[in-house]
Amino acid sequence: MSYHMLEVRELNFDYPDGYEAIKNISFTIRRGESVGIIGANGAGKSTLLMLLMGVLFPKNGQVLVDEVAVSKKTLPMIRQQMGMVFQDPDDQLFMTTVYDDVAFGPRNYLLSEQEVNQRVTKALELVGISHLKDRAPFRLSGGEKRAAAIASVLSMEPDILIMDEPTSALDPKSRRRLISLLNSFEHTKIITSHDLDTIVETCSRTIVIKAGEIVAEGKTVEILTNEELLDHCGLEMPLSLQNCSICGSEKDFFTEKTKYSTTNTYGIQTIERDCRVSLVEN
Amino acid sequence: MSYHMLEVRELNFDYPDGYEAIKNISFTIRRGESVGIIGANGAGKSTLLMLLMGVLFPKNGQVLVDEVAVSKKTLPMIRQQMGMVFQDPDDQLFMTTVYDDVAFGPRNYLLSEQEVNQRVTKALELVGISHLKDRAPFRLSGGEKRAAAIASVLSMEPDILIMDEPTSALDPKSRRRLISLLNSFEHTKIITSHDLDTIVETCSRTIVIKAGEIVAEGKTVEILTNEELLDHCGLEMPLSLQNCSICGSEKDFFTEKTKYSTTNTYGIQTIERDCRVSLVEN
Amino acid sequence: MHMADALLSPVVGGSMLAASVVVAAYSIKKTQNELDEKKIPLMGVIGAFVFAAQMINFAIPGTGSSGHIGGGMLLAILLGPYAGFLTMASILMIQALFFGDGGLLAYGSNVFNLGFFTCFVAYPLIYKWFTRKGISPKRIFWGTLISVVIGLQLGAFSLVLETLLSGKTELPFVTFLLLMQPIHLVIGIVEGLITAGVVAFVWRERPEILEKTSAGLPLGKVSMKKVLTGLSIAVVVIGGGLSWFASTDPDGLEWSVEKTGGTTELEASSSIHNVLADIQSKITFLPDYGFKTSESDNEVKATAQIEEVWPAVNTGTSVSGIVGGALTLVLAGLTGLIISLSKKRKEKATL
Amino acid sequence: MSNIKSSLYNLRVLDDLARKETSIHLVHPLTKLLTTVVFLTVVLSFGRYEIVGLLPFFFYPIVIITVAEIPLGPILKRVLLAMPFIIGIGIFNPVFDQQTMSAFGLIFSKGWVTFLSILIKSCVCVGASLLLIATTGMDSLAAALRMLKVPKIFVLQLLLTYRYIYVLIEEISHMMLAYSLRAPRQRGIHPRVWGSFVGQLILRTFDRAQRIYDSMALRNFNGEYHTGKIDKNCWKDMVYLFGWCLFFIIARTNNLPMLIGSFITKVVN
Ligand SMILES: Nc1ncnc2c1ncn2[C@@H]1O[C@H](COP(=O)(O)OP(=O)(O)OP(=O)(O)O)[C@@H](O)[C@H]1O
Ligand SMILES: Nc1ncnc2c1ncn2[C@@H]1O[C@H](COP(=O)(O)OP(=O)(O)OP(=O)(O)O)[C@@H](O)[C@H]1O
Ligand SMILES: [Mg+2]
Ligand SMILES: [Mg+2]
Repeated sequence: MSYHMLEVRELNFDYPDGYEAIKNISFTIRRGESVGIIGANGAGKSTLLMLLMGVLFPKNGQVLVDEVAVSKKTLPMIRQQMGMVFQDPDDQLFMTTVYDDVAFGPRNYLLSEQEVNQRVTKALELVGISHLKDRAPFRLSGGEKRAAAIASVLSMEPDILIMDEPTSALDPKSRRRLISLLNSFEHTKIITSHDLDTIVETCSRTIVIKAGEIVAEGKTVEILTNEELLDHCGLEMPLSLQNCSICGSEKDFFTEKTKYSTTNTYGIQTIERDCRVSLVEN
Repeated sequence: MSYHMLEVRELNFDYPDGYEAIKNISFTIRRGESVGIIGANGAGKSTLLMLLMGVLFPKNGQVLVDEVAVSKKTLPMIRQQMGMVFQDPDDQLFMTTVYDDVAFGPRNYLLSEQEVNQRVTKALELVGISHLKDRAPFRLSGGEKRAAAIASVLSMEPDILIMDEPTSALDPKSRRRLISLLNSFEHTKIITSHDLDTIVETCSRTIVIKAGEIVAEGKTVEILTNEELLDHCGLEMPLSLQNCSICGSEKDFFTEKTKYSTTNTYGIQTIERDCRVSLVEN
Repeated sequence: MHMADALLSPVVGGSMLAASVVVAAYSIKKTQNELDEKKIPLMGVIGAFVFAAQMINFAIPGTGSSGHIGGGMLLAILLGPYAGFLTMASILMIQALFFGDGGLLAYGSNVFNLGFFTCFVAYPLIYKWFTRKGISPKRIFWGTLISVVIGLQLGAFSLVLETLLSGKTELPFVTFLLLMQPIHLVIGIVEGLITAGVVAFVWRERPEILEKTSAGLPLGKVSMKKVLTGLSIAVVVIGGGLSWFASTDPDGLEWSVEKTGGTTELEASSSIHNVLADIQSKITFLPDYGFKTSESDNEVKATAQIEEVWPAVNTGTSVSGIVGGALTLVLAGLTGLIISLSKKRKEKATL
Repeated sequence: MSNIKSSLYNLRVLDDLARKETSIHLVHPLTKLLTTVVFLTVVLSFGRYEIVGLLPFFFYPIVIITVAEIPLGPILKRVLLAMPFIIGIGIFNPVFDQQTMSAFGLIFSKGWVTFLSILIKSCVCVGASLLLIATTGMDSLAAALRMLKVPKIFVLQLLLTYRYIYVLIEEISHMMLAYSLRAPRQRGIHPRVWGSFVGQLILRTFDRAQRIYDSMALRNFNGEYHTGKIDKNCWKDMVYLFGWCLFFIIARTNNLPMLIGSFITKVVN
């Protein structure tokens, strides 16, 4: 197995109406890494993810998964390794029950119905929607749909998990559950979110895009405490990293803490969150 | 004008498949008040808002707007006062350009094209998407759509503003902009969100629903610091109200601070956010 | 304009089904290699669109009736004739299953009426002719409008034939024709305008969709030979049907000739009858039905007898008939009741 | 608006019914499909003056409805909805066929008899088709079609169209809702925006359909639909099929009501 799991080389993409959504983006992601992709609205995050999945094809450049270039031909093979949660869960649910929807992927692997059942049950439990299994997806609330969409990808047990704003529409508890779930996975993960606290807690590395280009890349905490950079990109320091006006702590300590908290289970790091003073003048 | 702007009396609602989504909900909202409605996924928030707007009609009970009951007959009149941002912005945009979409409401009021233009320009500026005005709505990114949907409601200048998760999909800066925008309005506002920090910053009163019933109602800070209640309802204390592990402050101070911060403009209250110790044992 | 099961005899239904299956098989062969990830969902979507459009009934001014659009041309133009025909077949299957609109036996006939004439006659002959020098809004408009109108007229005509061939209705041919064709002219014009608007819009916003279809399909260029093949299939089917008509139901035929004053169409069809009289006996796959007027079958079955004998029926039989019929219904109802009662009891027992 | 929503809901009622698990639902889809086809063929093979002989065929829908626990309402509603065309055509029978016949002192019009015959056929036929889908569901039915060697592409097409109908109707109802909220005083949609409305609808639906298809492909969909629930045809299915066929044939070849009737009248006499 290769060291680089996913490699993006000088990717360019225009939408059919001529809009240049991705400009010359290159990066590599190693096996088991978890990477956050952040940026303002319309920066090109969703477009980038769709290029990775081969849902869209680049004008120039290449996406390599385990050193195989994504193309129409290699797509079926490559997609077996990858699972993507779309930004809009409505796009992802198309069967008549949540159960069938979550079972759709495993059934396409031609697993026995018993195995399918196991996987589905597990996936539904992981996201905490076992009680919805016989409901019709289109009759769910926004957050329930999101959870079902996540389950439908988890049941496929992909090697690379790509998630476009997975926590949006989830209630705080489901969000927390998802975060600890993500942290318990060994998979390679690529996550976009506007909820930068989620990124802090799940991703060790972060890529910042702005208007289709990468403007910064680095350790999540470093990026997310660089107020100037964030401000420049339409972002804001996440609350969990913001200093409190009364007490403070050092940056180093902080960095470690965050690292620690990513392996935490539910709730712990909210207590141990630190406070720092005036790294920033707002 | 009446003192009560909006009154909900013993509302019950079943979905056509028999699912009991709203059970016996009553509350009143005064003119100019801003009320947050929170609850776990599937609690019934969106359903409640749709009942308020007369998009759905209750099985039992009434919704009164300025003492007029919402019914098929009074609907046209009542809807002139109310504007709603849906949970899914896709549900809201239907014209060929963002400009036309935002202009659609004002044009229906038979305003002159000049006035329409003024309103549209203002609305687009307020949410910060003037640059998108000639784009087709269905070709926007998730967050851009959300912003356009908000603009399309703002341009109608309704007396009551109903927003279903208005900040989801928005990038941090747009979120911040929206929050200060909401705080600058004198309108009656009803907002649901899973981003409880948004609720803290925009709503003075909060109603908590669980499985279609009201379980708590009161001042936002009181509700959102009641950890037991929140935990019971699938929620979590917002980061901005969470105590920090190092320094602390009193609850009273805190309450005042929040009140102050709701009238704040951009960014100030994030600096003045306080830290408290261990109100809670996690 | 859906043919309904109840108006159709199994023979007509069956032969139309066979004809549609042939066309569908051909279309599948043609589409198989050009289908990519973009086209399959496109077929589904436009199919859904046409389905929804078929559900909208609009009143036809002056006639007091209402109609709905067929949508075959839209499918043909946006998807190409082959994919268009297949999509129409899916739409009608869903209509039949979920709305009882049309029906399973009438399925073939509906697919043929709504799909074949639009996709394989009007599209290649008319629309393609109008747009042979490239696409422009004006050409789209006229090409679409005229081909829709003609496609629908052909479909309506074919529906009239099939209904009459089945011999379930007493409507005289010409009256029926005079009823159906003008109504469908109105529908055709409305549909033509809508279709033209939609096609023009798609062409403006998503030219890639239209261009792909017209480039991907050789029909526009090769055409005449294939079109003629298509047409001859149609002729065979309709002609064959006419012969059945003539042979199955001479009563109805004579009767309507009498009423409408002996029109030429009907005479022509009786002569076809003579020619194809023996072919018919070979194709018959439900020998006990429909052809029983041929002298020999008279003694066959009670039901058949009653049917033919009805006008001269005697009081005794009809009393038995009515008593027995009522009893049957009561019995059927009781069966239902008993089943559901015993079910309920079981439920209670398990609780 | 409410029309569209309710038709969407109606469409989905059948899906919901198909998810039940009664003994009829458990019958192999192929068996049910074949039984339905046989039923339709037999019913439609009755001549146009036939009424009494058709009555036993009500047994089939009634048994299915009760055993499969299908509520009568939605099915009846659809049967009625399918009626106008039939009535529209059939009503000409009494008009054109004014020959009369008399029986036990009453005068009947032959036209009305044929009309009634058409109505009965239409009821049971439409009913049977609806019951097929209400006890089987689209996915399983598609699987049955595949077993009949209907080409993959057609079945896929059928399923996708079916799915997208929901998508489309949802889009329509969303757009109309959004419209009505921002044009509170209007009834319906102003003709001025029809063009852009329909156009938007198409493009949006295209996009959405494409995304849905993508997400199917991302989950390793390759055109073959696996419903996962269909067991092999077993002896029970055979019994079901042959049992019904036997009944249909007996009812077709013997005028059962007439037999019962003459038996009764004889006894009475
Ligand atoms: N179908 C489309 N056709 C044309 N332009 C598009 C289309 N979809 C998106 N765009 C444009 O491409 C740019 C990038 O869109 P994308 O959806 O990737 O943004 P994003 O980073 O995911 O934003 P968000 O945070 O709002 O989800 C945006 O400016 C958007 O307007
Ligand atoms: N069309 C529908 N038919 C039947 N049940 C529905 C329908 N829409 C929603 N529900 C159910 O009603 C309940 C309330 O849904 P609602 O959308 O109001 O939740 P919500 O509080 O807005 O949740 P979220 O935070 O996820 O948006 C949920 O359990 C949902 O499954
Ligand atoms: Mg996005
Ligand atoms: Mg909601």
